[in-house]
Amino acid sequence: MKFAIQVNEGPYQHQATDSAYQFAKAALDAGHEIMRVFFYHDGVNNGTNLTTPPQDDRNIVNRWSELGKAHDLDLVVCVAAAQRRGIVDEGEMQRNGKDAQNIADGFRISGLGQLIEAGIQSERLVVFGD
Amino acid sequence: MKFAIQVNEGPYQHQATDSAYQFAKAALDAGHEIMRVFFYHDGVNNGTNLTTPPQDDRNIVNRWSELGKAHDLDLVVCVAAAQRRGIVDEGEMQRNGKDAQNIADGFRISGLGQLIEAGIQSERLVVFGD
Amino acid sequence: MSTLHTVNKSPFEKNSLADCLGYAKEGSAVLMYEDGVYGAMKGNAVAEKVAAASGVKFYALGPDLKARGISEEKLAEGIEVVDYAGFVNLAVENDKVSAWV
Amino acid sequence: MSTLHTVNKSPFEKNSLADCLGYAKEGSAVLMYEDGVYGAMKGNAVAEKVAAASGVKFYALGPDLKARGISEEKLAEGIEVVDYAGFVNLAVENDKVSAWV
Amino acid sequence: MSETIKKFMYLNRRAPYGTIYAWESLEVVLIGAAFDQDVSLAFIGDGVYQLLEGQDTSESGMKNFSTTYKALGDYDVTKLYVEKESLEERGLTLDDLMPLTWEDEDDDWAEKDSIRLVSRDELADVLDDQDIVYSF
Amino acid sequence: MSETIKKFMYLNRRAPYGTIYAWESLEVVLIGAAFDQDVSLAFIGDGVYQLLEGQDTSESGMKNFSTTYKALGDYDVTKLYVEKESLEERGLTLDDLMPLTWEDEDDDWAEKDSIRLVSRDELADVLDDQDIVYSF
Repeated sequence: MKFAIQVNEGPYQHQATDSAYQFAKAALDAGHEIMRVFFYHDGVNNGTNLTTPPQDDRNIVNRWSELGKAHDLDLVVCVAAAQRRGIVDEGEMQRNGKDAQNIADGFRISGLGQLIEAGIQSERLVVFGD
Repeated sequence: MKFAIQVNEGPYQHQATDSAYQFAKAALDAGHEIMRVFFYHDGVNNGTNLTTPPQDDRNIVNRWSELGKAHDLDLVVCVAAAQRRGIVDEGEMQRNGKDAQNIADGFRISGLGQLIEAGIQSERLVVFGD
Repeated sequence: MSTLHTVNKSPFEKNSLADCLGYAKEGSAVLMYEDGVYGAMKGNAVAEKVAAASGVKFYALGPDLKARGISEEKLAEGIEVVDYAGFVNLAVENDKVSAWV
Repeated sequence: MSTLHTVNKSPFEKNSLADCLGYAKEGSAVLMYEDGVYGAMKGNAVAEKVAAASGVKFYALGPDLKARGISEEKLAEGIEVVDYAGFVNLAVENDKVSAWV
Repeated sequence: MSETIKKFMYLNRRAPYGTIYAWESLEVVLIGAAFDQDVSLAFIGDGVYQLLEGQDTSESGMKNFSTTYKALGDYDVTKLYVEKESLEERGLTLDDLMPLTWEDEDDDWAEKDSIRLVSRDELADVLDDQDIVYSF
Repeated sequence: MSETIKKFMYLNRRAPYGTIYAWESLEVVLIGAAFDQDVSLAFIGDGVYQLLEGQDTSESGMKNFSTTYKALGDYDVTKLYVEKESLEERGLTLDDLMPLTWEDEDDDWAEKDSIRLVSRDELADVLDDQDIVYSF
């Protein structure tokens, strides 16, 4: 079955992104397809490459990057939400005159249309939030 | 009177940082002292210089930077919380082998001891959160 | 000691106001702000609980009432409206601030 | 159409479970996970409401129960424990998922 | 007409301003309007507060997005379900909400109400009938 | 001894794991223990869930921080107030909680309970007596 996943909260503060990750992993393990993971609201903060969590804790950002790489996942960070919260890729850096970018491996920044498209093209949308 | 302020949520998602800002401004306008604003939990995300909010909306990060500059405020981002969420200054960048820093003007990264000290030295601690 | 209790969540969504009222002693103040201001409206299921808290003075933050379209005539009796300067004054006048986040 | 309702908040802190129960029709499933699993415990003020929802099947996520120290004997009757794979199956078996975030 | 037409429900259960969910939900609705799906919005619980008339953020410094609801009709978003029980519990009536209307092209551009006041049971049926639910 | 000794209260009203507040609150308590203040913790509402015995995060991938509560005694954090009404409402008793103790140096290192079961009214008096309240 073809899933889409929406993540509304950032790393560590809420369990939402942990649950979304475990759900995604279980779905892939069961042979399902995940056509997109859309990071919205504070969820865009999962896409920063600047975290350094304690060694005895899970690395939430890297975990997403690795799952994405292993399964060729489309990890999309909402551009409007990202601009409010400071998640920046090469293009956004240039467009907004920023000194740095911080997008993590395997994530891409795109528009809200990707969330609607995910709703249309997937068979199930599962939302994880606060 | 000598105030300390604690901010537990990041920009835009929750009103907490807006309320903290308006409270701080009103306190300063009334001639009170704010000995420290301590950003904890997702509150550390107020200290990123990578946001580009829409032009018709308030710029939460810049507003803190400007208030800090005008009143020589001590805007402290908790290091432990910042490492989990990806707020990085020059020192953290080097220590953790990151490619970029993103700390906003007027903010500094420091330890939780600064929050305890704020509790001891201030006459009132006011907490803003979710 | 007198305490300023602050409540920033809607009483219909979260338990913050209810928790706070269990601890607000006589002579203390409760300030409703952000989504907490919905607790200051009259004619809803919460108004009775607020009215029953004896010896506690209730305040609501004007700018947050306005943002949410709550005019003063919609407020329950006994609620005093303050602005941010009034919030600061309440923090000064009481011995400490307890946030029911 | 059958719906999988998901509830991830404690019923004592937020209104999510109560809201959800107002909309869970006969034949639908309710999955409690994250802090929502506290709603699956027996002997508390919420258990009655859950028991009263007729024709609705309740599930609780095992990994979240374990994390919180809730052993199976502490669960209310009629709650079925599933793991993440079971969560995925519930999403597949029902026609859609409605998240009461 | 696109190949798939789905019934899209945007479920709004939060008050405005205290959190950004109400506003960022509207941003999805506006973008989604371009996709020619069968769109509904539901306002239950504190979500009904989003539609209160007379919102004025000038003193709080927040962004006032309440006028956007009035523009939804122009985007062909015309089905806004408001739960009766949620209004009552909060001491509100329809008169406290913004008047929201749309012009019906198939009925000589007659102005029609976008807000549909429904009971919880009725809304449960509407939700049951949806293909997809976006929760905010 | 530092010049000022204040009564510090850490007020815990949230369940563990669903949000990080419980854990980051503990991090403040541990750092704060070095400052020689008069420290208390209160667990009310869902905060009492933080102390449930037998937490095991191996299957959820979260960080298990529950053992940290057992270390608080070593940091001279020995006053943990647990509200009776909150336990009852949740169908819990003291037996469901981790045993938390400290060794009293002034009483021949006798092992004493850190958890103080108090009624809401009693706890209201304790809160009233504090100089400063950190809310999590």
